[in-house]
This record gives sequence, C-alpha cells and structure tokens, in this order.
Amino acid sequence: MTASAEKPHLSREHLLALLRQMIRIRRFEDKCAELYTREEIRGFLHLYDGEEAVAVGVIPVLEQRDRIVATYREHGHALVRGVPMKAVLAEMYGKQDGCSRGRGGSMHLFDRATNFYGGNAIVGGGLPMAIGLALADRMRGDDIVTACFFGEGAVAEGEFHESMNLAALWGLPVLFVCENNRYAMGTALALSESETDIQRKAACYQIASEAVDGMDVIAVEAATRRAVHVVRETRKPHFLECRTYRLRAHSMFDAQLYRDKAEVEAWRHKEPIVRFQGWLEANHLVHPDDLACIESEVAAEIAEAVSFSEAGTWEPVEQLTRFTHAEAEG
Amino acid sequence: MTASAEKPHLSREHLLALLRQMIRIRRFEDKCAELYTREEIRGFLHLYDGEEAVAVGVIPVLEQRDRIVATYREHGHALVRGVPMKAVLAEMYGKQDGCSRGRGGSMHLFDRATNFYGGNAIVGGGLPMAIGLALADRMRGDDIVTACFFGEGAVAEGEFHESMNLAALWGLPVLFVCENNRYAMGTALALSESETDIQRKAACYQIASEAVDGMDVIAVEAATRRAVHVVRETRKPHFLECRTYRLRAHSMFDAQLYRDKAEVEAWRHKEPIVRFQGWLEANHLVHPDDLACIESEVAAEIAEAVSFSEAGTWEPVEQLTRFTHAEAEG
Amino acid sequence: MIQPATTEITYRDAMREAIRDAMRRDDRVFLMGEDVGHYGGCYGVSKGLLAEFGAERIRDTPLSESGFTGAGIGAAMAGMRPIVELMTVNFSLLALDQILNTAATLRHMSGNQFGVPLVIRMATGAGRQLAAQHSHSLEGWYAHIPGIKVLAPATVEDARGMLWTALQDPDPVLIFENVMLYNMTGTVAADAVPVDIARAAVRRAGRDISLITYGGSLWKTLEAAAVLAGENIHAEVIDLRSLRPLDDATIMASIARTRRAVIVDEGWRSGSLSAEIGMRIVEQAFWELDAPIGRVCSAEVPIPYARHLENAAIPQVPGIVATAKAVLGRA
Amino acid sequence: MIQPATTEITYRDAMREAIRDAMRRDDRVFLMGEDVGHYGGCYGVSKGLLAEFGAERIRDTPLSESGFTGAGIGAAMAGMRPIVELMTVNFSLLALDQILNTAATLRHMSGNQFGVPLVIRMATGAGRQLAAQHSHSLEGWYAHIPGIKVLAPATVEDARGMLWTALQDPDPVLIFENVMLYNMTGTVAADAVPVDIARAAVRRAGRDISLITYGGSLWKTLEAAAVLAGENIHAEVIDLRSLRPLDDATIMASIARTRRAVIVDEGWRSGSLSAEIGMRIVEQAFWELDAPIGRVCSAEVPIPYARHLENAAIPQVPGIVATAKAVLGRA
Ligand SMILES: Cc1ncc(C[n+]2csc(CCOP(=O)(O)OP(=O)(O)O)c2C)c(N)n1
Ligand SMILES: Cc1ncc(C[n+]2csc(CCOP(=O)(O)OP(=O)(O)O)c2C)c(N)n1
Ligand SMILES: [Mg+2]
Ligand SMILES: [Mg+2]
Repeated sequence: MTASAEKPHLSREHLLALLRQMIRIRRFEDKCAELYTREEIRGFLHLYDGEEAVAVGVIPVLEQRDRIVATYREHGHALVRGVPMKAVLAEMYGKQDGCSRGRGGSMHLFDRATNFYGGNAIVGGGLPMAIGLALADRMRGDDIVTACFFGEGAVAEGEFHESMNLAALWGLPVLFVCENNRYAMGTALALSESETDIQRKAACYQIASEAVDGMDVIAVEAATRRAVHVVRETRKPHFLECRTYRLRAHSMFDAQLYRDKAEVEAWRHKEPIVRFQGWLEANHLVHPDDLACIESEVAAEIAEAVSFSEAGTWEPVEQLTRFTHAEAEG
Repeated sequence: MTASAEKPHLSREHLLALLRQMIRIRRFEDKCAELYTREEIRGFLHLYDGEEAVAVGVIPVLEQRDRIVATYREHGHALVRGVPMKAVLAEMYGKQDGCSRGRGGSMHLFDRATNFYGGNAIVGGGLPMAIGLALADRMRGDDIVTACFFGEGAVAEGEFHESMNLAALWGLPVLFVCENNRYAMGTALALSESETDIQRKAACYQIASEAVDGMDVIAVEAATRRAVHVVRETRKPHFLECRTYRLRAHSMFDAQLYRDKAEVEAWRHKEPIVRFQGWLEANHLVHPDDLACIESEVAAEIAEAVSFSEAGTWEPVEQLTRFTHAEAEG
Repeated sequence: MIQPATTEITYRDAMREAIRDAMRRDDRVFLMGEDVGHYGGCYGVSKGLLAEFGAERIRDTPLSESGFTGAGIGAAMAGMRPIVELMTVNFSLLALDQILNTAATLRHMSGNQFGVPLVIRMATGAGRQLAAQHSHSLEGWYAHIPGIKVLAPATVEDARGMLWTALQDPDPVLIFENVMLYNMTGTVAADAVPVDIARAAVRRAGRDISLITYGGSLWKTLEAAAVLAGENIHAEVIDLRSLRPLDDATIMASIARTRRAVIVDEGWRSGSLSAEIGMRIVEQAFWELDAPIGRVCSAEVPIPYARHLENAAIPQVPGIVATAKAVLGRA
Repeated sequence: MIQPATTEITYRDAMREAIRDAMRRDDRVFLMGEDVGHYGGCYGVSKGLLAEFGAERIRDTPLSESGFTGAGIGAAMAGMRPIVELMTVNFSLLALDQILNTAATLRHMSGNQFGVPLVIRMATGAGRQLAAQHSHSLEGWYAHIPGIKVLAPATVEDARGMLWTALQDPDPVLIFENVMLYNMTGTVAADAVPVDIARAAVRRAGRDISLITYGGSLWKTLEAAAVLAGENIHAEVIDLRSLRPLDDATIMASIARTRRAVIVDEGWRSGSLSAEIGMRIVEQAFWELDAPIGRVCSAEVPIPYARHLENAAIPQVPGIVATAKAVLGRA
C-alpha cells in the first residue's frame, strides 16, 4: 500500500473500519445479485464490485453537513454514507419502507437525513445539481463541501463540461470524483475520449486535479483528505480521478462481449478488498477473529435487511400520484 | 503587419483582394444597418464590424469543395464565400429571391452552391453539424475540409465539448475557427470561462491549436494556411482562435451597458481595415485609385443588391408550409 | 374607502418589479441566466437590477443552459429560491433533460424527500421576425409534463403578481412571457400583491361562444370578440393563465353557458394545448356541446422570417373571427 | 402460385435484420449510437453487426447525445444515410435541441436547399421497472414537431419493414420501439420488403367501437377487444403506425362505422397524442359521434419503480375494457 498508510491517523480501528465497509458493500451486493436472480429486485441493477475502495476511501472523509451526489451505481455510496441498509434494500424491493418509498429502486436511492442527493440515472445529470448545491452553500457562506461522483463515461457529456466551467468560474466548493472504471457500459475509454488521461481535463477549466489508484483504499482516502482540505480552505472545486475497475457486468443484462475474460481476471488480482486485507494481514493489523467478526456482523445486517424488506409494505396503489407535487401543509 | 505578409504568394492583387473583401463586408453591413433603421430589414441583425479580417483571412484559403458552417453573425462569411450579395440582401428583405427564400433572414443564410451550411442561430448548434459533415467526408474518403465558425461564447456550451471530443476521437477533418470577440452579447469572456485562454481548450481533446491576431488579415490567412494544410494532410481537426473585437452592438437591440465607450474606442484603432490599408499604403502597395475603384465597385454592387431586393417578390402566403418536408418528385 | 394607488407600467417593467420585490422580500431569491446582469436581460427585463443587488444575486451565466438550469435545481434543493431565465423557449430545449428528467421527477422519485422550488422564466412566441430558431411557442408542449406548473401571464397585473406566487410554490414553476407583450402597458396597484394562479379568468363575458386562450393570443382574441360583438355575437373570452394545471371548472362553466367553443393557441396545431382542452370539453361536457369545437393554432411549420409568412403562420384576428362564426354556423 | 417463405423471429431480430439489410443495400447507411457496437446495443438489437460491418459503420459513440445526433444531421446533409440510436427516449431530451431546432427546421429554413435524411431510433415505454428516468413514452409528444415523421412499429412485420421506408425519406424520421416488444415473436416474409407507412392498419375489425392505439399498447388493446368480444361487444382496433403524420382517413372511416371511440396511449394523459386524435375526431366527425370519446393514458406521474405502481401508472387491459364499456353506456 501507499506510504500515506503510515500516517498517524491510521489507527487499527480506522483500518478495520475501512475493511469492514468494503466487505459490507461487497456482501450486500452479492446478496442483491442473488435477489435479482430470484426476481425480488427488478429493473436495472448496477453493482460496484471492484470499486468499493472509492466510496469507502472518499465518503468517511466528509463531514455530516457535506453533501453527496451519486449515480445509479450508488449502493456503496449510500451504505458508507449511513443510509440504513434495510432502507436501501427495501427500496430495491419496491417497498414503501425503502429510502425512496419504493418509487426509485436501485438507481434512485435518496436520503435527506444524510444529505444523499441520489441516485441519478441520467449519465452526467447529477453534475449540474452538485454545482447548484454548492452554489447555495457559497451564497450563504456555509462551510459545506459537495462531493459529486460520476463515471468516466460522463466526461463526454456536455453537462460535465458546463458543470466544470461553472464550478471553476464561480468558485464552488465541489469535489468532483470521477470513478474511472475504464468502461461506460461496453464502451472502452479509448472509444469515448480523445484524451484518455481524464484528470487532465480539469486543467482546461483551471481546476486542480489528482489521479489516484482507486483500488487502494488508503490512497483514495489520503487523496481525498488532501482534496477536501483544499476545497474547504479555498472554496474552489477540486477534481479527483479514481482509477478503478468494474469486475462484474455493467448491469444484470450485460453479456460482456466487449472485454476479455483474461482482462477481468487480471484485474481481479488487484481488487481492493483482497489487496487491503492482505496488506493488513501482512502487517499483523488484522486477526482472523476480526475478519470473522466483520463477516458475521455483516451477514446479520444483511439478513435483517432482507427480512425487513420482505416484511415491508407496498404503497397503496391509490397513492400512485402522491408527491408528484408537494402536499398542502396543515 | 506580420512577417508572414512577406511570403511570396502575397501578390499585390491578392492583397488588394483582401482589402476589397473587407471593405465590401463593411460597406454592405453599413447599408444593412441603415436599412434596418428604415425597417426594410427586421428580426435580429448581427453585424461583423471589426471582425472582417477573420472571414476574409480564412475563407479564401478553402477550396470550392470545402464546407462552411457559420453562426447568425455570418454576412461576411457568406459574402466572402461567394454567396451573391443580392441573394443575401434579398434574404434580409424576406423576399423569395433571397438565398433562403426569405424564410431565414439575416441569421439563416444558406447556399448549397457554395457549400454554405448556414446561418445557425442556436449558439453552439452548428458544431455537431460540422462534425457530421466531416464524418461523411471521412467515411467516403473525400478530401474535403469543413470550417466551422463560432464565437467564444459557444465554448461554454456542452455541444462545443462534445463536438471537440468527437472530432478528435474520430479523426475528422474540421477546422474549428473561434471568433473570440471578447463578448457573448453582454457577457465578457471572464464571466463566461474559467480558462480565458480559449485556444488552450483544444489541448484537453488532443487537438492542435493556434491563436492569432484576428484584426490582422494577413496573420489570419497565414495561420489558416498552416491549419488547413494540417487538416488536409493529417485528416485531423485543428483549432484556430482568432482574437478580435466587435465594434458595434451585439445586435440592433443592444444598449451596450456592459462595456465602456473608451474600450470600444481603443479597439477602433486596431480595426482591421484601417490597419491593413495603412500598412498597404505605407508599403506603397495600394494607390488612391485602387481605393476609389474598390469603393465605387462595392457601392455599385450594394446599389444593385438593394434594387434587386426591392424588386424581389414575396413568396405567396399559400406556400407557407412548403418545404417543411421535401416535395414528392416527378 | 381609499382606493389603492395604481400605476401604469409596461409588462416588462411589471416583470422587473416582481423580481425586485421578490429579491427584497426574500434573500433566498436570486436571478440567474444569460445576460441578466451586465446586459440587462435580452428583453430588458432585468435592467438595473445588477446595480441594486450585485453580481452574486443577479448572476450572469455562461452559455450553458443545461448547466445553469441544473444549478438552479441544486440550489433550490439546498434551500434557495432561484429564478432561472432562459432567454427564449427554443434554447430551453438544451435544458430539457434537467427540467423533465430531474426537476419534474425529483420529489416523486425521492419519495417526497427532496423538492425543487425553482422558477424558470422564458420568452416565447413569434411576431418579431426572429425565424425558426427563436420564435416557437412551446409552453403548451411543456404543459404535458407532470411535476411542473406552467404559467402564462397575459396581463400586466399577472406579470406583476405571478412570480411571487410561483416562488412560494414548493415545486418547479415555468413562466412563459410572450415576446409581443413586453411593451404593452397596463395598470397595477402600487402595492401589488401575489395573484392566485389556480383560476382561469373570464376576461370578457358573453353567452354565444367561449373563446379560450392565454398569453399573447389573449389580446387578439379580445379583438376578435369585439369584432364579433359588431355582428351581434357575444363571445366569452377565457384567459387560462395557468396551462398546467388547467382550470377545468372555469372552462366547463363557460361551456355550460355558451355550448360552443373555440380555442386559440400559438402552439403548432397537432398536439397543441388546444387539443387537450378540446378533449377535456368532450370528456366533461360532450352533451352540452351544440357544435364541434374549433381551434386556431399556428401552422405546422418552423416559423419563417418574412413578415407576411410569419403573420400567416400564427393565429390572427380574422382567423379567430372566422372560426368562431363557423362554429356558430354563421360562416 | 408459390407462397413466399416466412420466418418466425422476434421484434428485436426483425429490427436487426432491417438494419443489416439496409447496410447491405446502401453503403451510405451506417448506425451510430452508444454501445451499438462492442456491447451489441443496449437492448441487443445490433448484436453481431460490428463483426459484419466494422467499426466505421457500426459506430460506438461516447455519451454525447447532442453531439452525435447533430453529427447524424451533418452526415445526412452531406449525403449519408445515418441511423442514430438513442438508447431511451428520456436520454433523447439531451439531443432535443438538435432534433427540433436543426433537423426539423433545416429544409424549410434553408428554402429547400438542405434536407436531413436522418433516421433516429430509440426505445420507449414502461414495464421493466426502470423508474422515472428510463420509462417514459414521449413519442406522442415528439409528434407535435413539424418537419419530422414519427413512427411506432407495433408488429414484427413493421419492425422489419419500417426502417427501409424511413431511410428512403428525404427528411428526418424518428422510430420508437416499445421496450416491451423486443422479445415478442411474429412472422415475416423471408423476402421482407419495405412497408408503407402512410396508412394506419385495422388490426381487428368491429362495428361497435373504435379502439385507436399504437406501439406497445396495441397488444393490450387487442386483448381488451377479445375480452369485449366475450361480452358481445365488437371492437375495431386501429394501429396508427405513424404518429406524425396521422392517417385521419382510416380513423374517420372507422368512426363512421362505429360512432364511438376510445384512444389508448402510453403518454401522460394531459397533452397526449390521444388528445390530438380526439380533437381531430371532434373536428372531422362530430356529428357522427354517439358518445363522448374515451381515452386510456398513463397517469400523470414520473413512472415509479415498484411493479404494482408502475403497472397502475400505464394503460392496462381492464382499464381499456372499462373505458370502452363506459363509452358504450354499459359500465
Ligand atoms: C444520458 C444517458 N445516456 C445513456 C445512458 C445509459 N447508460 C447508463 S450507464 C451508462 C454507462 C456510463 O458509464 P460511466 O459513466 O463510465 O459509469 P459506470 O457505469 O462505468 O459506473 C450508459 C451509457 C444513461 N443512463 N444516460
Ligand atoms: C443556445 C442559445 N443560447 C442563447 C442564445 C442567445 N444569444 C445569441 S448570440 C449570443 C451570444 C453569443 O456570443 P458568441 O458565441 O461569443 O458570438 P458573438 O455574438 O460574439 O459573435 C447569445 C447569448 C442563442 N442564440 N442560443
Ligand atoms: Mg465507467
Ligand atoms: Mg463573442
């Protein structure tokens, strides 16, 4: 792992917490995949398998008052941020108990309590929203950072460009986090960008940027600390490219014709959990007991989420159009 | 003027032709402004006063088979390209004899005969069209260059970004010509771009670029020669930023609250016609007779365009919806 | 009783006063859009506001319709009350993804956790010879989208009063300002208050036929009603004011009186708002109709530049009169 | 006489065959869009075509809807015959500026000098629990725009035959493929030919009521007609096929026979295509109607994820049956 791992704040508890969160996401999503096969979950389901170090490296660095805008591949982000797992799963079941009352599903997790602004399924569509959240904060002088996650595929969208320019021009406290997993569905980066070194894009907006190994949770965390510090101090945007890889299919409908099995295998060796766990073990920072404990706690949390979701209620059909507009108060 | 002026191809005829074209545009547009005041021309009228060196420097370098995509500030481009002045003016009169049958007006000049693809009044909207024209040429292997003109204001639009990326990614023979006149309506460049050095934008798409003094017709021509040569040889896009200034209001409705009179005055001293003419005179390349001859020829052409337009016919109202779709042949 | 003082102002000035007033009342309100600041607004609406409120709150934007509309969404979600100005409805298409896919869906999709109290203003309509990329009337088309409200102030009073009502709405409201109205003058109370937007207004009472319209077409329709009055036909003129939601009650009450209707709408005919209104009348008042419903819309053509063609493309008084008479069997 | 051989294929495969056929016949044709190549198309339509035609003609694009749709416009103007695929109608909003402001206006605005022979295909409709940003039905909304044609193939035969017809059109044609149809199988002639798109099709003849629909709703409507038949109500089912232009003649001929109509349309109710059709019936056949026209549309709500809510949001067989019976006074 990186040298930054030696930094003092990396207590054993902290390291275990990182490992725990990554395992939590992984196991949760394994269950989601299974539930999808059993048709408990429907719609599009985008798993984060292989990319966990990004959400886990970035999000705990943020404060409670900070804001998060994510994409349709956002289970990990929601979980790390503290959206209760049962509310996330119930959402995928389409139950009223879900974090979006069952109206959003996997792609549209929302949670006001944790300033979690979705769950946006228009690629690039969350970027202008993040700009606006940060603009409000800037206008009120609030010390809040908005972290906006998006894939490298979004970088080709006009909305990316407009948002980057606005953020820099207006001095908005946004942390842009590009999750570069090398593919947008089946389109390899080289087929979508003439400049494949994504973090370089930031320069033409005069935004400072950094690229980091997105399979290394410690490196991501360290880079995020630096970045968030800069954003907080300067009230200017910052761009963080996390280089990662999606180990599973894009969604549950993807035959993966566009990449070799060998390529996926090669990346599997770099995957963030095994790698981090191995490093912890090598440094005697984790004991088999710890692992067993994490696994059993996570399993219990998942089991509880499943029963919660199964027991959840269906929103009455009569309420179909409810909340298309706000309801009159009082 | 620039050293490039010494290049051999700059015969006296050629230099006089450049001067003649700039004067032709200027006088024509002065007449347009007058006709606007007299309400012969309506709608939005965007004049090119001060920017003539760009169209005159760029367009004659192109071949007849090349293509041009322009904006709503395109009288100069149309005239230099060879769209007959009378067809341009009749268009502004709204007559059937106009180059778009009176349907387009000042902002929508089109001419198939000269591969003049408008006259596009959605800022940035012409860029994807240029990409597509060049894509067709690339796919057929035709040795054609598409020159796409747009203002620096368009650079903030998502369509600019998408088009630049596509052009570079797909290797399309497009010459992007940014007419940077420092304002988008009343918005100064510093209020629209975080990176105000526009030509630098090209780098993040891996497009080669050059900035040139857009008030110097010879410099523009020289840069265009280099650029067009590169595009033709490499079949790759190229970006040319022409730094210029709009001496008149944005359109006829503009009170110019956003800039000082002094700023405009300062730029008036750099304006391309006086400057080029002065240089020609200083180098004894133009004689008073030449100037008198140009002025009288241009005046005659304008007078003819006016009588042609006045004598033109109104399209019968019964034909209002004609050409919303193609008419059945035969 | 003392009558409230009134002032005579233009529609443009009424809009400006409404913005100024909102900015003074509520510091969460700000205006953002292309050239709203230093230029003074492409139709002069915001002239002078930059000097009064500064560049943070009268915020000039780059040409990035999707970006700054989305920024308005985000700022609204975070508790501000932004007014986004999109110069012209044609340009708003660049922001339609943000409007339809985000602003209009968010409250429902998030299970009522997030709302978007955003006001978007834009100019609409033909009549200034601005041709096919600046002259369309898409407000009726926007009225198809659930999750937003669509307003069309036709009078100076509504120009003055609707903005504040819109800003109090917890959900997105689009306000369409017909370009031909900006120079029109009218009278408003000096102490103007927000206007109710839930009701259509009967702008002229009549018993023979209902002429239903809104926005720029209101004035042509009133003119047509005057012409018809000369032929002893008493037309009722309804100004919809809100295009979404529609005030069915006022429409049906009028039909119950007149039993005949013509809808006048500057949108392209097929799929226009007039079709929806006609269909609602059929659904709700079919048995009360004495004749087919007529409509006067724009020709199905990109609006041409030439003045005579542009005039022919959009609703005009003689066409309204003729359609009304046809519906009355007096053609 | 020898009968032409027929094959049983899916709608998806029919679409693919149509593309393959067009690519073989005319080397000006190419397909461009997100994931049409290496991925095989987000709904699998173009699977295998990359291998056959190569990456120039089966062109994967970056996520740049406006950019590559505009590129399709330019390529079409320069003499190519591009097929642009926009994955889902919701995403097409990002390209709407190019579609409405450029593709639809260009021929008229240029005085017939330039045309845009471009075909744009996209998936539409709900039913797969994809929620509010992937499930809308905006084809009827698109049908408002002059200068374009809008097709909605509902059968495998039309999926196979409409593309070629569209590619021969000198102007932009939008083809909407309902996501629920891709897996449906049907029979087409092995030597399939282009189909005429000027006429609506009577998919089931009947004398009591006309059920007018298109696309994914056709099959639900046919099912409803079967249910009605069980109650001795003979419904005629019309498949519009083309939403712009509409085939008024076929609609009015049916109304003349049945004197009653229900329109079934997956668009949101207010301002839906059904309103336009209803209004045209009122305008052209008012005196032939024996009852108000009914319509079955989508609820005015962003389509929710939960299956039961999604089902409730869009037209379903029982709703069609009930509306038809209500129009017949047999509710
Ligand atoms: C505007 C838009 N276009 C297309 C899609 C379909 N789509 C969903 S995800 C995706 C790929 C996005 O790739 P990337 O941004 O790299 O994110 P990743 O899925 O790799 O995390 C595409 C094309 C969409 N949702 N929105
Ligand atoms: C998409 C869009 N937004 C806004 C406008 C209104 N508008 C017309 S010209 C213009 C300024 C454009 O500036 P620039 O690109 O620098 O070109 P210039 O006029 O300076 O030549 C604006 C905002 C438009 N036509 N299209
Ligand atoms: Mg990706
Ligand atoms: Mg400019």
